[in-house]
Order: sequence, then C-alpha cells, then structure tokens
Amino acid sequence: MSDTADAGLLEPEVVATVRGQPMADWPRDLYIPPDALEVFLEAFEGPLDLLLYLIRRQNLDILDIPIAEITRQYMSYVELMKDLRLELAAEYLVMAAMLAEIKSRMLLPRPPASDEDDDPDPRAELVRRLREYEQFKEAGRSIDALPRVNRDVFTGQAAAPAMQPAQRQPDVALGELLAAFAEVLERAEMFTHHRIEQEALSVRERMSETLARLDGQRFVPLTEILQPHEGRPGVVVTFLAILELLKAALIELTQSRPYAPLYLRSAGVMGPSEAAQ
Amino acid sequence: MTEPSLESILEAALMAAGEPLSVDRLRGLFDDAVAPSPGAIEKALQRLAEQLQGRGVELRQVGSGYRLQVPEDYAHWVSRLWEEKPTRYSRAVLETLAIIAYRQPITRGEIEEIRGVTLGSNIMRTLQERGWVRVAGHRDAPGRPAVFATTRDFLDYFNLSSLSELPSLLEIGDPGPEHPELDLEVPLQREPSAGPEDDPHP
Amino acid sequence: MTEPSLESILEAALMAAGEPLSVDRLRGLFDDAVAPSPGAIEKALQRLAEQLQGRGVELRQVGSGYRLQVPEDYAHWVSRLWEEKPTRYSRAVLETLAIIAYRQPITRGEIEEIRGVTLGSNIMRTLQERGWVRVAGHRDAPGRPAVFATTRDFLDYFNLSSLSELPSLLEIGDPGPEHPELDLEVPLQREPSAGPEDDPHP
Repeated sequence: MSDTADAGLLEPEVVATVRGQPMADWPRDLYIPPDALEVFLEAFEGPLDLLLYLIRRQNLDILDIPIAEITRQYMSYVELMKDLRLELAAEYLVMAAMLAEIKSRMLLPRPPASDEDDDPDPRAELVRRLREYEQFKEAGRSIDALPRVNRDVFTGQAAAPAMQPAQRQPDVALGELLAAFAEVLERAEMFTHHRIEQEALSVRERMSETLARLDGQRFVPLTEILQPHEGRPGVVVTFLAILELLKAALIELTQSRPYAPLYLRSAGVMGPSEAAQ
Repeated sequence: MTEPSLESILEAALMAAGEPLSVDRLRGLFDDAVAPSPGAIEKALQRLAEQLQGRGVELRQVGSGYRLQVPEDYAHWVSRLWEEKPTRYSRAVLETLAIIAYRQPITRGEIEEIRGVTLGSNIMRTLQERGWVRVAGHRDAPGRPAVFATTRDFLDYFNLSSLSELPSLLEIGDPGPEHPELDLEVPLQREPSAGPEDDPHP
Repeated sequence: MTEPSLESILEAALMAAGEPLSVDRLRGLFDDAVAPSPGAIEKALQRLAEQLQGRGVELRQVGSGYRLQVPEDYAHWVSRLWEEKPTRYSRAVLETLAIIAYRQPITRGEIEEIRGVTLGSNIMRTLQERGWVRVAGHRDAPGRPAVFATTRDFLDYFNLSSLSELPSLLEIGDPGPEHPELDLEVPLQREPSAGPEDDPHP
C-alpha cells in the first residue's frame, strides 16, 4: 500500500459528494485520492483501529482524547464509508454514536455535589478499550514477526534408513500370568474333575530340558542324562523327570540285552522299529 | 560397529521423524530395560545442541517436543528451494490469533469486544484449519459459547516452546509507527501506563 | 553473524529439502553472481560428508543428487518411531501360556482339557512366534501329538533363572486348600487386591 502514501501529493479537486454537497477537499488528514479510498478503508480493522489512527495522526495522547475534535473527524470518515462500503458502516456508526454521547456528556455542566467516583470521566472506558485494542494490534504484529516454519526456519529431515516395520510385542507381567493360571485352575475345579497332579516345577522343568536333550532321533545313554555333578538332588529330579516322561509316553527307554546300558530316545518322532538301528 | 552414542541415536531419530519428538517418545526408541532416564535424554539433547553449533541445523525445543531445524540465518539460501512465497496472513487473522494466544481460553464474543468488530467466520475457520486454534471447551453461560485456545501446532509453527515465550504485550506508551504506509511517523510521548490488561499471561 | 560456511549452507538446504538435491539445484541457492562452481559444491559436499562421520545422519549420493540420510546402523532405534502400539494379549493367550509354564511338557489336548475350550491355532502361533513356547517333543500316543514347553527366552523375559522360581498361587492370595500340590514354598508377596482374607475357606 505504499502507493497510497505517494498519492498524498496529488492535488485534490472535487472528490466526492456527501449528502448532496460536493466536497472539494478531503478532511485535512486524509491525503488519499478517491480511487485509493477503498484500499484505505480496508487498512482499518474496525472503528477502534480508525480511532487509534486519528489519535496518532493528531499526535494526541490517548489518555487525553479531545472528544470534540475526534468526533468531528470520525463523523466525516464515517460519511465517506457510508457512501462506499455500506456493510462496513454499522460498527463505525455505533462508535460514532458513542463518541457523540461522550461529547455531549462532557459538554453538560457537572453537578457540583457529584463525586469523582460517582461520575467518572466518560472517556475512561473508551481509553481502556483503545489501549487494549492497541496492545493486541501490536501483538498481532509481533506474532507475524516470529520465526515461522517454512518461512524463517525449516524443519530438518533426512531419509529414514531401510527398516523392516517391526511389530512391537505386548508386555506381560508375571502377575498377569499367575492370575491367568489361578483363573484357569478355578474354572477347571468348577467344571471338570481334572486332577492337578502334584509335581514340583523343578521336575516339570527337567522334563522339558530332558526332552530338549533328546531332540532328534539319536539314542542317548541314560548315564549322559543323569549328571553326577549335579549332586544327589539333581540326579533325583532328573530321574523323576525321566519317569514322568516315560509315563507320559514322551520318551522311550531301550536296552539291547539285560544289564546292557540303558538308552533314551524321544518318542513319536519315528516308528520305534525303524529307529532301533 | 561400536554402539552409537546416545546423542547420535537421538539425532538420527529426530532427523528421520522430521517433526518434534517429546522426551517420552525419544525414550520409546529403547527397550524398557535399557531406556535412558528422561534426565539422561535431556542431557544428551544438550550435548547434541552443542555439537550442532555453527552448523546448518540446530536443535530447538518447541511446543510438542524437540526438533531439528534449519536456523533462521540460512533462510536466505534455503527459501530459494521453493518457488512459492509463504502465505501472508491478514491483520484480522493475526490480531484474532494474538487475542486468543494471550487471553485464552476466550469466547468469540470476547474477541469481538476487544477488536470492536464482528469476527468474520472465515477468520476462525482459517485459524482452525491451520490447526493453530481449537475449541477448548464451552463456557457455562447462556448459549454455552465455545471457548478457544491455541494448540501445540501453533507453538511449533511459530518456533515457540511455550506460551510464555510469546513476546510480551507492549505497554501502550510504546511509540510505534502507525500505518507507516500512510506516511505517519510521529514521535509520541505518553505517560507510562500499566493496567491489568498488560499482563501477557492471564 | 559471520557468513556461514558453504558446507553449512548445503547442509541446511539438504536438511530442509528432505529429498535429494542435484548439484545444479544446490547452485541455485545462490545469486548467479556469487554461485560457487559445481566443483566447489562437490568439494564442500565432501567436507560435509566428513563432518558427519559418526553422526546420526550421513550424506549419500543417490540417482537424483545428494541427500542426507540416517545410516542403517540406527534402524534398530529409529524404526521404533513407526512401530504400532503393542496390543495386549488376550486372556486365552495368557492362560495358555500359564498352563504351559506350570504344567509343561503338555499337549494341546491337555491344555484344552484344563481350559475347557478348544485352543485356537493362532494362540499357539502367537506364543511360538514370541519365542516363549516351543514344541519340546512328541508323545508316543495315537497321532503322536506335540508337547509344548517354555523356552529360555520365556525365563529371561520374566527374569526367572528357572521354572522353580515361578511364583506359587499363594502369591495371588489363593490359600488353595483344594490345591495343596501347588503349595510351593515361596516367600509371599501378594497383590493388594486379593489377600487370603478376601477368600474365606469354603
């Protein structure tokens, strides 16, 4: 909008007709040619904005508004606006009415008895609003000046490495497992007569381990499974595990002749007859 | 290879993400058993920020976490990469955004009262579509009007880590060129003023 | 500020672009009058590549130019950014795992007998894929059914050195006179919700 500033040097002629009166002059402060007026009006964000402009234009203290002068100017601007942008005018007219009201109140003589507190300066509320508006007008400008993504700063990005999209596994707490087991047992007790047999978990574990060692078709000597270095308890647990595994038909025990070494092999991998060799 | 340093891992993740990552999300890069403490993550980020001094990239804390970004000093060159000029926002949008940012949570009516004009519906739509403003709730008043607040995206976009980093509201005594486009440069002298509405963090 | 180095400007541009940039496009960052020669750009890229050694990002030449990329060594951590949130295991999975843990080695049929329902095939697959359960052998019975057992990974995950460290039912407050066989001697640590007093003996 720098063109509007330059345009202030233009010589005015009859520039507008207001209430049937040809206007040879724009109001003193409005150095704007007619064809720029609409642009000019759009430069204001509302009546408060215009009022601020007028105050600044006159180099007036916002806290000491000469209401009469401001009202006069304001009204002439509003007249111009009404001609050009009717839909804009309503809010400006409200402000004009408010200014006129303040002006009239200030012209009235003050009752001598009245207290300062009871009869505050009618300009106070206007000043408060103007100050507040001006703050946010400035704040809008400050925000506009903040560094902005893709204007002033740019988010850094590098290509991601080749990855297999891994599926993350759920976490399970030991307590959950225990609770699940307790629930199963409770149900089993209620609905079936499944007998939970007494076996120490160490035997269960050894059963699994022994099965793992017998993985495949190989015959393994019993002496290889029973490890003396584990001590008496270890050997006993292993032995119990072997008995359990035999009972559960999970392994086979073979002996080629009486008193020959005993061999273990996992069951069910292959037919016993073909596996004997 | 030797295990990469914590700060390099964080750098790699921030690079690959291309968006801000919270300390929590950074901890999530590791198995629970070996995840560094939030404090250790923060310290490593500090080291990373130092390592990046003077480089074409910097570590910055914004609303939704940490991100790697090209510093402003490089905008002159980097902006050449894109033909398009970044969007300009109207004064109405910026003023409304400012009022919401400083006065949130705030109703439409309160915004209109401060600006002295009706709020065009496109202004709030623009702000919400950009993801800068959201309806934060409803006031328990007749009509239950919506109250608006700014989002983390707002902070991210304007390079802020929190609302407290917003520039403080000017004292009204501050001189400032009004409509410089209208050839208005007047030195102003006003009494210093301070009211409750000067508080930038209500 | 002092003028940034050429390699920092290139780094900034590559960082902001997030896609490969050709030497030509990199030259386009500068005004024609001051644009470095292609050779100077290439040399600066070389220096940049050296500066990035051991970092969470590296410079790589690809078909359409140069780009910054997170080295594959970091894939392990970085891939976590895109992982889906783990879903929880169903009760069926947990119960099956518990039965296998406490009653191993055990066939599918026996598990079904205890749970009183047919075992969905996906349950055993889930447990085997997780590496917690394996086929430990086959029972010499009609159909030669597989028997299942827990693995070392299972123990590792639950921080147990052996199955005998699995807690007894007492720990969840079941005094279990009906299950005396489960009355393993383990120091008690009950969950607060279910103490023995909550479960009067029948």
